[in-house]
Amino acid sequence: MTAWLLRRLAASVAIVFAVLTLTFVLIHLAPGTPFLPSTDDRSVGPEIIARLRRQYGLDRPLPVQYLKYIGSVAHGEFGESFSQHRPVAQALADAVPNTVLLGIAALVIEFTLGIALGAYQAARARRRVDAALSHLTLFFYSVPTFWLGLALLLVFGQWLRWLPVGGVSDPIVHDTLPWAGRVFDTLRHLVLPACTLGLVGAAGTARYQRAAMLEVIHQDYIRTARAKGLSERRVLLRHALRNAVLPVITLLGLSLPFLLTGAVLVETVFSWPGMGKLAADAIFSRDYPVVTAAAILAAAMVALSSVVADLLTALADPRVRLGDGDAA
Amino acid sequence: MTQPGGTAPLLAVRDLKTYFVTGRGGGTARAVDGVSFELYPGETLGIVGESGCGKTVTSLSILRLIPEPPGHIRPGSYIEFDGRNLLTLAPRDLRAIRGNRIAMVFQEPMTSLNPVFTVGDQIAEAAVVHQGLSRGAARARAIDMLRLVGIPDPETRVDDYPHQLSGGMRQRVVIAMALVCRPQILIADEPTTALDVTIQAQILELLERLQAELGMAVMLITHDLGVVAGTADRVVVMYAGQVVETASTAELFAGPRHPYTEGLLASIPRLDRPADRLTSIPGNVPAATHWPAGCRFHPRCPHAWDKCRREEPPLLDAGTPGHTARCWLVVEPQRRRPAP
Amino acid sequence: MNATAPLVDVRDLVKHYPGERAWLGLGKPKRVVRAVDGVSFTIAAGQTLGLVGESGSGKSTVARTLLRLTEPTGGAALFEGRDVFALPPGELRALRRRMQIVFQDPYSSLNPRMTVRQTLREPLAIHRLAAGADADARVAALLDEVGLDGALADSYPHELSGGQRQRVGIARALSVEPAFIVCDEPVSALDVSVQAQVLNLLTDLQRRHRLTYLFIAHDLAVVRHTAEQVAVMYLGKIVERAPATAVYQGPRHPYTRSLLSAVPVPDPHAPRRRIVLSGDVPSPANPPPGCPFHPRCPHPKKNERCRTEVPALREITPGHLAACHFAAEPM
Amino acid sequence: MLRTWVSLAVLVAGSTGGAFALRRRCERTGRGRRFFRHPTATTGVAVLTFFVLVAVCAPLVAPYDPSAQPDPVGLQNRPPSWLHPFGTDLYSHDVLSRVVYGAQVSLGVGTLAMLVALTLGAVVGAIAGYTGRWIDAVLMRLVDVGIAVPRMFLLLMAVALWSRLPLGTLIVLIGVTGWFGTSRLVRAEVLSLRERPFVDAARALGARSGRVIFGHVLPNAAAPLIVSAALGIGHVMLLEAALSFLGIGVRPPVASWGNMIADGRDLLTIAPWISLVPGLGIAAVVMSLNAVGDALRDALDPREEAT
Repeated sequence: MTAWLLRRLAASVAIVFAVLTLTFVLIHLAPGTPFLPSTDDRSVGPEIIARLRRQYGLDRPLPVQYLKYIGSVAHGEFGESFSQHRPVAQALADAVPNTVLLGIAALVIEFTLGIALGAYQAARARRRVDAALSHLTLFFYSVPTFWLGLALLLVFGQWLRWLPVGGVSDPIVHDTLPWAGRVFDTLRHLVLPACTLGLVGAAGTARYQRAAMLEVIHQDYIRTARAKGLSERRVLLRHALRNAVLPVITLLGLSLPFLLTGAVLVETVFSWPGMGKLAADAIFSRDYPVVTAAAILAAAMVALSSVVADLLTALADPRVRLGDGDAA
Repeated sequence: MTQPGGTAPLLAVRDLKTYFVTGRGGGTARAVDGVSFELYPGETLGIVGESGCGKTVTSLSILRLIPEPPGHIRPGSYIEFDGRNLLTLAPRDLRAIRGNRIAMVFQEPMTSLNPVFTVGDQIAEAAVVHQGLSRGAARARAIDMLRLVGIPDPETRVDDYPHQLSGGMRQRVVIAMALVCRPQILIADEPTTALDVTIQAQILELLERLQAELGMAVMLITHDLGVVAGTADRVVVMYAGQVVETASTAELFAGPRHPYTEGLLASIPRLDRPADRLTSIPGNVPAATHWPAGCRFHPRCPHAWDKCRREEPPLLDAGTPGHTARCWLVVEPQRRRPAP
Repeated sequence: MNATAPLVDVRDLVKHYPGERAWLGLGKPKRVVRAVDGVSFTIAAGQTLGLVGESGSGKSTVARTLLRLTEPTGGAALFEGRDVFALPPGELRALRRRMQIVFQDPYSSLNPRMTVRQTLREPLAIHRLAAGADADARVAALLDEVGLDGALADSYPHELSGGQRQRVGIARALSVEPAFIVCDEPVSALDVSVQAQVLNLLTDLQRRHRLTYLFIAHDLAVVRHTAEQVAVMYLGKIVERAPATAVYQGPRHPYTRSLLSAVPVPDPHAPRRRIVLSGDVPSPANPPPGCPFHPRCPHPKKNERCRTEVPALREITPGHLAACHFAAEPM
Repeated sequence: MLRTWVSLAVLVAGSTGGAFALRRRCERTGRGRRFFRHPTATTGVAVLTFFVLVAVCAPLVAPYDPSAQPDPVGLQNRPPSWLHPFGTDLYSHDVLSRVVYGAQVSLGVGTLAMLVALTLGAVVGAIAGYTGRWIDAVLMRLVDVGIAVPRMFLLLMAVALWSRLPLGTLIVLIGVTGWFGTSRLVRAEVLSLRERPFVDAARALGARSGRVIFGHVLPNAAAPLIVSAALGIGHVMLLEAALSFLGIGVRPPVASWGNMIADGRDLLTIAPWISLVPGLGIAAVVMSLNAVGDALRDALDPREEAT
């Protein structure tokens, strides 16, 4: 088990390394030089460009640049942000906790709501409740995340004025509040973005969970459980759900890329100062170091979370935990 | 029907009809279509037939384990156990019987165990539910059961998961699971089909020993007449959703009266009687949505005549007590054609 | 090739499956699975060898390697005097016309998206045996040969019964007019009544076309009716090989003996001398030392030698080979 | 304006009638029955047909030129009216006309990018699955990397390199970043099909690799591929919309549903229709695609065909 875990971690490191290489290659494949101001910008003279090239080491041979690049990333240095005039690492340090907060809140909604809904639907399969919920999840699965965000913002933020329209905290009063008040303030700001991201994910999870559950319900061991004289409740909650959740746990690892993609949009809609908004804003200022750093960090998060998902699967599934012995 | 030993039946199935609706345009599959038989205390009853004859659906119908929809048991069917009709029992009362007084063993030991629970948990579960056993008692009971079905080292095996056991071991666990509440009836649906020949012999031996020790009635469902010959007291032969012949085992093998039973017996490759060519039944089992009119076996029967195509024979008394056959030959033996 | 040379001559066939390696070949490989471990046999033209064994005995691996559907680890297989294992791809393809296979599961051995006609025309196209109307005539003749209604030619496999599908599988094997057919448990997935039909069909075809069969089964009773020679496999090795009558009447290996006794006899009055083996077949990834059968062996004389020394497959009486230290002694 | 109403009515009637006609025809086969057994399948087909027809007949349906700004001062942010059924936006564009032409862009980008991704994924997956060994290992590690980077960040990185992204490049970029899942799917299918006896039978008959792959393996792997394509188009449309919303996808003046939502973003309180209408359009098309995909999954399930 430990050996397996080490191997999985090594694999994740390899993946992050590969992503680094990919970003490096992309930078050098680009038409023009992304680190430099656009060439059709007449105000920048050639001598400035040459100076910048030297400053960023772009005049050195490629292998040297590559090694330097890897080395600096390994030290947590992603260079200097053009637009914010401070180290990228600092900008990220401010943004990442916000994204993590948003992501965890969304994940909780996605999985608790999704699993509960899917299991409930499967238990009521092909009845009216199931059909109604199927339409609902299909809708939430199909709307653009940012559009849903805008709609929620309009309804709860602008019309009903129940919740704040954006940001991570109230810019005026937050710092004057006591400890509990600050937490409450942040939670109030979190509700809409987390729900937007969570609902879209929950719809997908529910659809998946419903299918997994229906598949499990037709297995022989469910019939065995019924033949033992167990109540339908016990059959569904103990025997079926436990098996049907296994593939959904695996989904957890795979859902993080989608979650981060969604975060870019939701953070933009709700002006939530996280990684996604940072990266999206950086695009317009052609702040390439920021975009690259965000992508690398996102990949690292995905790789790590897939290890966690594997670990959870192993804990929940004895076949994985104890190795797949074909026969004793 | 005369009862062996004059005792009352433990379980009586009367005119059981289980149909499946196969969806728009597909029609209704009459998988079990008017099956009657009884099971007496302490006996082993073999239910024999090929795939699609309705033997598994019959066994699942007894404990109402048919998935509904698409299946449904027709009103008018009657399954008497302990003076009550199992088919009209309230769900709660039915559950009190399932796994407690009537237990089942299924064909695939691989898939009939839940992969995420230990075998100990699964064996004891029925006892926990029906008898309210405590955690410790449940574990002790599971170990006892494992020992009973001949699993070596039960104290450690009790914590194993199904995937850690071999096929034969798994089937032993499934049997232990079924017997944990000491049921009066054990329904074993093809318990050895998925197993190797030498393991099959082990399991049959085990079932035989357990029946002698626990004194339950066993309903052994199988496609293999060889298995029946070695274990059953009486045999019910099924074809196309109906019972076509019932008899004591000795009598069935000595003098089968239905041409299907005869054909089935003749087509078994025999170790003891090598033959150059096997006798076979021509054709295939018809689809359950389209049973032939008249006698359902007539398209494959070497003796069939007009009457067989027109009129469906009832189960006719075939002379000796307890021997019945659904064939017009019983009353018109002169119609039998000599073997070619 | 002289008149007495066998059509098929398998010598010391070995097939080991390496354990899978983890990520990019790093990590420790798992234990090697010795699926087939030194199997030799011959089949004379027009005859049938019955190869019997339980699951995990390696019998299907023998079939697959013999046809080079899986590459063997070692050994040789002479077919009409040429080593199948050493043939370059081009010659191997040509040889495929001469040796064919019928699979166990008639449900998965036919392409679900091809009609019977397409399935049967494909081999004709591969080997350029017939095209157009000619091919259709051949298809009709093949269907007739295996006892299927010509009207079924345009059906898809899911529209056929198990027996009908197996007949299509047999027709496909016959389509290239082979001399040798490997029948890999051809009837074990079929109902009893249909099983007899297919067994009879195989016997008829053998006579009509002078076919040679390697007939694989898990059940000695099925082979009883088809084979002149019988070989019994256990854990990747042949433990007994003899003419059929000798195996049935005087088995020399205790495993063969218990296999024979385990076959249920459809006669309630038959004397029951069931030898029930204890335990399960060990995993081929971890076979026991010495005689592979010793942990389950019911032989009264079983001793230390069985636990340490692998018994060789040796001739006990002319033509009768067994791999047991006590095979020569009466039981 | 009359032309718009008449053509819309014709298209609605045509797509609904077409869907029902298709349903009647298909119900004769088992597969068709399984497809239309889904409660949403008929609606899905009708809605999809409608939007495809709208996209194709855009010049006929749209009442105005989508980029015309007839009165940037007097005709700003007008609510829906008889002359502008979906209102106007900040630049006095007619929202209906833009939605109609936006359908062309959104559906087109979705379909084409999916085709790119599908082709890449199928080829890579088939090669990996069929050849196995180190080629498989290398390709699959590549896919691991591709899956590890959230697609949006990959696209942000790539898009940031171009100051003005041509539509064709956008399509290729979306396709190139979206084939990883497909390749895994195809590889898994190929791996399981490779072990199937009918593939062995073909090899035993002397079929060459090409015949085995194209005649036996891929036709049987097609079903999950078709399903994933149907679901994938919807996914790509959402992605295109997201990129356009962020201002790095389809750039104005070309209308796409995504950049229309972005246009209306700051006017939500005073002119919600600007964002609402294209948003509903995307939701409707993607929902239909998902519904059709679900129905296809059932209809093409080989397990159902055995019975």
